Amino acid sequence: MSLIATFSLLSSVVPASFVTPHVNYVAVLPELILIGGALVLLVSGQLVFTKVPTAFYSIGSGVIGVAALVASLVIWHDVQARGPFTTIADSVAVDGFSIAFLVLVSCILIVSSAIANDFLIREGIEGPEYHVLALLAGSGAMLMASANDLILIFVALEIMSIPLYILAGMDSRRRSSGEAAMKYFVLGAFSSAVFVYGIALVYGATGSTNLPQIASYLSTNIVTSNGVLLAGLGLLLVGFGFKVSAVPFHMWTPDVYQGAPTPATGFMTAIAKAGGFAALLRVFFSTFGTLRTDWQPVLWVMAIVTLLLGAILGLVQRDVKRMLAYSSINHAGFILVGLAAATAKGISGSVYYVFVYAFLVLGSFAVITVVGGKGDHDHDLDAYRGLGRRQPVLALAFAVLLLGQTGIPFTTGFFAKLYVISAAVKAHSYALAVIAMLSAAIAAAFYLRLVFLMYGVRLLGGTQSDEGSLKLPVTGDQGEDLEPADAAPRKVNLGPVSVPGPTAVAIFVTVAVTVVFGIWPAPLVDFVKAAGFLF
Amino acid sequence: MTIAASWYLTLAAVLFTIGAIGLLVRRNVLVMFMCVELMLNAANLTFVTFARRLNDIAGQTAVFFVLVVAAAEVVVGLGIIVSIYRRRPGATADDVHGMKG
Amino acid sequence: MLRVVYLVPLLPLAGFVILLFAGRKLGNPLAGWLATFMVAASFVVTVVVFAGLFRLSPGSRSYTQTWFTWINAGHLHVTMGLLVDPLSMTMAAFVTGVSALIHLYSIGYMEHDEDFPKFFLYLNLFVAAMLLLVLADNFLLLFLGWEGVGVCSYFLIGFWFERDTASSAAKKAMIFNRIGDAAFLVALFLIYERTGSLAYHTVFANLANVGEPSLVAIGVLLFAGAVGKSAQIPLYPWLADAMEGPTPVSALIHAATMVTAGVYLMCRINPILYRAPDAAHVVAIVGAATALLGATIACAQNDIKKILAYSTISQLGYMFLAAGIGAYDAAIFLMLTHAFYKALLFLGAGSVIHAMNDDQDVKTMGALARLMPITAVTFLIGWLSIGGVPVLSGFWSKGDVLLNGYGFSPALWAVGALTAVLTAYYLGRAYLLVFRGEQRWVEGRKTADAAALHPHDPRWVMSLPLVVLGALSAVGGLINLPIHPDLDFLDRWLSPVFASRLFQHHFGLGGVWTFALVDAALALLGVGLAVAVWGAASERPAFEPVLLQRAWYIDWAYDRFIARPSTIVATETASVLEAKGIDGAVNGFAWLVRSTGRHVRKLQTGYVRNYALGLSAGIVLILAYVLTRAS
Amino acid sequence: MTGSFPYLTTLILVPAGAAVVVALIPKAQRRAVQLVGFVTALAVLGIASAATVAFTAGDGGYQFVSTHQWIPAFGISWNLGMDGISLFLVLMTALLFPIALAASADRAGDKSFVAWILVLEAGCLGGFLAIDLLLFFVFFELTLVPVYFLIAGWGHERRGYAAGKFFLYTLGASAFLFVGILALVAIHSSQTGVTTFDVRALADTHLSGTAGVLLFLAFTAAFAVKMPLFPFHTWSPDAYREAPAAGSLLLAGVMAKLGAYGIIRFDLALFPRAVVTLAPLLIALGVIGIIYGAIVAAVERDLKRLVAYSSLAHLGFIVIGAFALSREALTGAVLQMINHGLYTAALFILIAILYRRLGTFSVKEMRGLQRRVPVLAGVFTLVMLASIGVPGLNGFVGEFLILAGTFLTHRWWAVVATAGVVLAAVYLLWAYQQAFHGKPSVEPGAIRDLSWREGLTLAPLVILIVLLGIFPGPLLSRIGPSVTRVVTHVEAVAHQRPPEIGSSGVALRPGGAKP
Repeated sequence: MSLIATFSLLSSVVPASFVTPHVNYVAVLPELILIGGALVLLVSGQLVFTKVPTAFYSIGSGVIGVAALVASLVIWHDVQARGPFTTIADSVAVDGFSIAFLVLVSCILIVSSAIANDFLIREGIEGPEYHVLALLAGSGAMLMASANDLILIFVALEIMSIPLYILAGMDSRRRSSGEAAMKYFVLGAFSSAVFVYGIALVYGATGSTNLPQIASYLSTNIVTSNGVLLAGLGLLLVGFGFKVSAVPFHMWTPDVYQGAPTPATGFMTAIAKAGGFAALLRVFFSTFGTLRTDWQPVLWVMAIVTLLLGAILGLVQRDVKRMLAYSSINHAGFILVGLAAATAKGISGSVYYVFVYAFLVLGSFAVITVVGGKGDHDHDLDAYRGLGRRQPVLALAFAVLLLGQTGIPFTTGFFAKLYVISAAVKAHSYALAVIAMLSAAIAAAFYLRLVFLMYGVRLLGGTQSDEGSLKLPVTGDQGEDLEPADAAPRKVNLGPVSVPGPTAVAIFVTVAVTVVFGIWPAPLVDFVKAAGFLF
Repeated sequence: MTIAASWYLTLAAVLFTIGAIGLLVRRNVLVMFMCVELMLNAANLTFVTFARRLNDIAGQTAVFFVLVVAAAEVVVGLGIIVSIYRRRPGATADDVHGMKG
Repeated sequence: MLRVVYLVPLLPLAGFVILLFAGRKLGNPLAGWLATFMVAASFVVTVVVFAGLFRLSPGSRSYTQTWFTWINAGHLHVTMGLLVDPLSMTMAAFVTGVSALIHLYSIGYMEHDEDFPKFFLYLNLFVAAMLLLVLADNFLLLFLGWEGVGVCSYFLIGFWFERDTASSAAKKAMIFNRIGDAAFLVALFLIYERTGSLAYHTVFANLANVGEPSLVAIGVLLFAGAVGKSAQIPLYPWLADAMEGPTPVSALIHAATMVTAGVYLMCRINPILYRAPDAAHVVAIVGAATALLGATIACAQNDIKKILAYSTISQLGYMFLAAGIGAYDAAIFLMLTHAFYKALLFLGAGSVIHAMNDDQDVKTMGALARLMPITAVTFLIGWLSIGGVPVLSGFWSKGDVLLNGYGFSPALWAVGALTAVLTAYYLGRAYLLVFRGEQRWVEGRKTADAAALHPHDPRWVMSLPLVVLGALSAVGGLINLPIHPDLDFLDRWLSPVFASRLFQHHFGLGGVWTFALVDAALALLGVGLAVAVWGAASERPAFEPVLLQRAWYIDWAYDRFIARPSTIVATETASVLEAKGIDGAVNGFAWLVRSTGRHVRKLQTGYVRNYALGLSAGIVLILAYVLTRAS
Repeated sequence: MTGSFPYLTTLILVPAGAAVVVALIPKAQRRAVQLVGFVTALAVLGIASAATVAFTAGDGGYQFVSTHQWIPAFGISWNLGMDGISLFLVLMTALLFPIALAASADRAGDKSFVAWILVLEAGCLGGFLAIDLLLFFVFFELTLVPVYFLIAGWGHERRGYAAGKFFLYTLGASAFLFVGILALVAIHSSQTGVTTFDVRALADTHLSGTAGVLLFLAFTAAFAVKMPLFPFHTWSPDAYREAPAAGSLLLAGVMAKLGAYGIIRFDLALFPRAVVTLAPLLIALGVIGIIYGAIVAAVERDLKRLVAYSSLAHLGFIVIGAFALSREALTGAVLQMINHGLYTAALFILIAILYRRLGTFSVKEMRGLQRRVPVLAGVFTLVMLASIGVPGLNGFVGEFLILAGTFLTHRWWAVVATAGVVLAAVYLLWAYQQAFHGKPSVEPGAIRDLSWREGLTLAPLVILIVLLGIFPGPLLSRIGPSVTRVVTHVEAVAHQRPPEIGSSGVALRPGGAKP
């Protein structure tokens, strides 16, 4: 019986015997750890009178992340042994799928806490707030992955989003940060209102908000007037589409990515994609799978426009954060391709993609954070001129991450694309597959532009002794397709940039994941296949 | 005499649409935010109606969750709005379009 | 004795390799002597093999020496191997012989040239290639030699590459030849497709089951190749320009040997022509036409080498005429004698040019006879011989052609006869203008050094070849005297190869004698005409119409209607189709994507309401879709 | 061949490993970098030669096959094999890389340059050796990256544009290949229930006419761009022009072959019926490419671009050879890949040398060089003649086989293509005349003739150019059997009758090498 039904006991039964649903605390341990940890961090600072160094909070959140990771792995092992189960009156599903995302979210938290630490120190932002919000958002994402009830999904979605709103506005010194927060918030609220209305309609049509119950209802009886149901489903799609920034619900993405503090952007991208897609995949594939024929075309179209728009608009950006925002839209399109296939393979493909992309994007934004410099300003393409010579290792790392996003072999990106595209092909949607790959080729253009700026452009007095280089200091720039106004190099720091230790480690980790699983993807593939099973 | 559920549903739909349109046409951030609230409540009304028609309490309880979440949103939203107002008083949503393209 | 044949091409090749690596060290004149020695040695070997072949019975005079498999793919199996038979050995003998003499001559002629070793390097390579050409036992190897000589002629025409005229002439020669070669290749494909082989023996053995149309095609295509190599209509213009090369080159390559390769090819494929009379007729007619055309042009040229060049073209036409009507031995006979007297004439011209300090205009020479007696006499023999004056070699060879020509069709005979008269005439003109009359090289030339000229006969290395060739031109006819069945050695020697000839025409001795008299009359007519017109005067505009001076404006036409238009086409293709069309499409696509981006990004206004609007639009779309699905 | 020395795997791993090593060497140690790079390249050449020696002639099948699971979940495996078709491509690749390093002496110390070259070598060898479709694709794609960095990092003025154009064009085209591969595998697994990317298994897939044609087009799109085939060639003049010497050399010499090889190895093996259906189209494109490339080259004044267009023409020959579906033509095509690699590499090296002397690629700014640098001019002439296709040099044999074979099946196209022989002479002789003939523009002693180092770099190529013109036998006898396999496979599946050779009804069915 559903979570809400349990509460209904309040009203229906005489108050003598108050039955609360049984809660398997172990099953929700990761969420609890995050929430609890967040609260601890929040108060810990106030308990001591001396000023607590930022590093303390960072380490704290890192440790909490690790704890959550461990807990998740424990449950993973448990599930592998005993099979999936649900708890808290069916409202939380504990299956490979959800736990996979618990693991992912924990990893994201750990990595991003390291990156955030250096950022906060550099920008002199004190207090635990950043980390607390991040942890809470993380818990929200985890809940979205494991929620088994539309209402719970909604709550989780809010738990995830609200901290993100704030994170976007964290950097009070930059006007754009506040603007980002405002836009994100207003539109977010709008979309969640739509989402709730969608839930209501679905509830009306199926008589329940519990996913398995809805599924069984749909499988047993034919909905005579499915208008309401489909409308509800459509509105749910709107809500999810907004979170994962699928076209046409993407419009907030570039502004928020650009405005938000850079590490927050990276975190936001990874976490929102994880949570959003987790719920999206579960709801649409497992719950409404029977309505496949109804929603598949929508997702098909959505995927195509998302792919193309992301790629094409990314092409004309000068602000790197904005560029990656559009690239993330393009990637969202790829993940939708997996879902549009609506097969088990497609789902695990999407999951694999989310995993891979989370690391790619975290790493990329970590690099952007350090290149951005104090004040988080230098995000123009020109800031990357000759980085290959100024900061060889950093540039190489960035290049690897970008090539990973391009989908070059021996990076995780390649197999992510392989996975979803082969699913699409198996589902006979060849056109979608081709368009997707072509969009990847278009997107490659702007990844390459960055790579070229880092390696191809020769600054005046370039060291290389080769034909033409000294004659033409900064020629061969691929910027020719940008509006002339921007053509002239801007005032950016062309000196060396400082790469703090923790960030360096974080970047290294993401690059390592990208390359190692790129060369030897089998383990990750198996992990995800195991996660492919939904309750 | 009783009123058919469809009336409530229609009303809710209308309210929802009004809210949506309001969000689109108004420039004052606060008013826009109210419109969102309106939409949420339209959703609530729908919940209640369906709960009534299905004779299932669950829908009604769902409303509480929505209200709670809405409250939380208000808190955060106001915070954000205030921070913007602090920067420039009397700002409308349209004054904030530094980032585009 | 036959086994040593591999030395024939390998000796010059060895010379080439040595000069390639040690040429500069050997220097001048050692390099020249080495090269000459190699060719001479090759000549000796040839003679030995020749003798060996001679000792065999006529029926069994064919020996194939296979070296190794060259190409082996699918069903195609081509070997590197030499074929020793009367025809190939005859060719080899005169090629090596004449080459040796010309090598010797060049030692003197090129002595002041800074690239002396390189010259002999090329010459040796040429001889090697030429020998491969004539000795090959299959069409592909023949083609190798064929191209080899072509390349060498490219090098040697452009030997003085600092002159733009020379390098252009070289390029022109190469390209005209390539045109012929393309046809040659297609012929090879056809042969392979029809007979499954490229080796002479197999091909000729399988001819029986090849349809006549194919055979005609093969014959014509091969002839097209020959047309390029042997400068026949329409591919002859390159030969006149080829005179940019050093004179020994003109003598060796562009008179005696390479240009006759086409004739050799026609003779070699006589079994094919036998089965494809139409093709043979084409050969004969084109040959006759070229003979006449060349002769007419030669009448009005002033550059002594140009005169000889057009004369060569004309004589080659004669040979094709002979080959086309199936008188292969006549063709070969003419080829031999022509090699003698044309080489002689060129070398003579060479020493004149030397004496005249590299001036080639016959109008500014004259009265050289007493200053350069040896040259004058030998040149005179050359003239009379080519003119067909009894009893010199030309008389017999040309007579043989005309005789057969008449037997085939009087019309061809008429053309041949007219050509014969002209030949005697224009070379007479040349001789008289150069060696007789009053000397015009002081006032005739503007250059200051003219007065300082002291024309004299060259040193022995140059005059010896003149004398030898002179002698050969004089008595060369002896090898094939039609007057008595036992005296036509060449015919009988070659008969095993030419077993299959179109027709065997037998005039009685009386007929032969009548023709001999007519030929003599024609020759003397030409000579007389020359003396009458040019004996005294050096300017007779009436006899030098512009039309002929400009060679019937054919070069001009080539340039006007082929060269220039194709240049324009190429330029347009590159600048329009390639740049704007194909590459334009590629860049256009990129541009399209980008400009799409530029326009679409305008939707991203930065106003929250517009974003909300976009969101709502999405909602509306989805709901609209739902309506279509809703039942 | 299991149990024997794992030639193929080492061929790929050695350069890959060396690349990592080079990347780890400190920047300052230029000598060390140079040494490691060059020695590795030579070592690879050694291994390749050893494999060539160990290769069993007369066996048309894959040899030294080595198979290891890579991603079992997808049925993707590290599956390498070598047959007569890939054998000499591998050898040529192994030969060209040390030469490329030697030819770019001034760069051989830049560690990133050397590292990228080695990565590229691994990629190319992998491409030629992979008999697992996805593995092939992986290498096929992988090669883009090093080339991109080579052009972008060490290229000429417009390198950014050229590199980007090259990368994106190829990437876009391989999108189709990617989807095609996956589709083929999907179809195969739906028929057999086995998901594998092994070419040998996939060859048995039953494809409907349309499916076959579509997949064929998808595959061929990628290969056509890579080669390049008219009209997908316009990236190549830019890329060849802007790339550093080694880059152009390897692009034209090796990577172009990846495309042609893909056609022969995969198109013919996997889609015989589609091949038979569409052969006329492809042959037409090839022939157009021959003529078109020659025409454009005839008015091109930039030597590097000129070679690019001549490559277009030469690859046109290879394409028609591949699609003529006769043993002669296909053998010729494979042989021509090697030949083209050799003389194009030589040409690019010579052009680079001229550039080092004169600082220009434009023939307009060269004059009478033959007087000043006779040896260089001589070598240039030889290479030029080889590329014109003069018999006795390597260019001829392949070209002749291709044309003769094509004549058997597509007579008139072969005839038109033969005209290309004439045109080739036109543009190359023109360029040569411009640059080397005429009155010298530079004073004596102003520019050096070939140095010993340069001479040694060119020597192997020149020797092979001459040698393969006279003794192509050893190659043909190894290429033959594999070619026969391919052609018979096509004929069997597509119910094609082999071309009739010799109107005399004599049975003419020996394939490849004679016993």
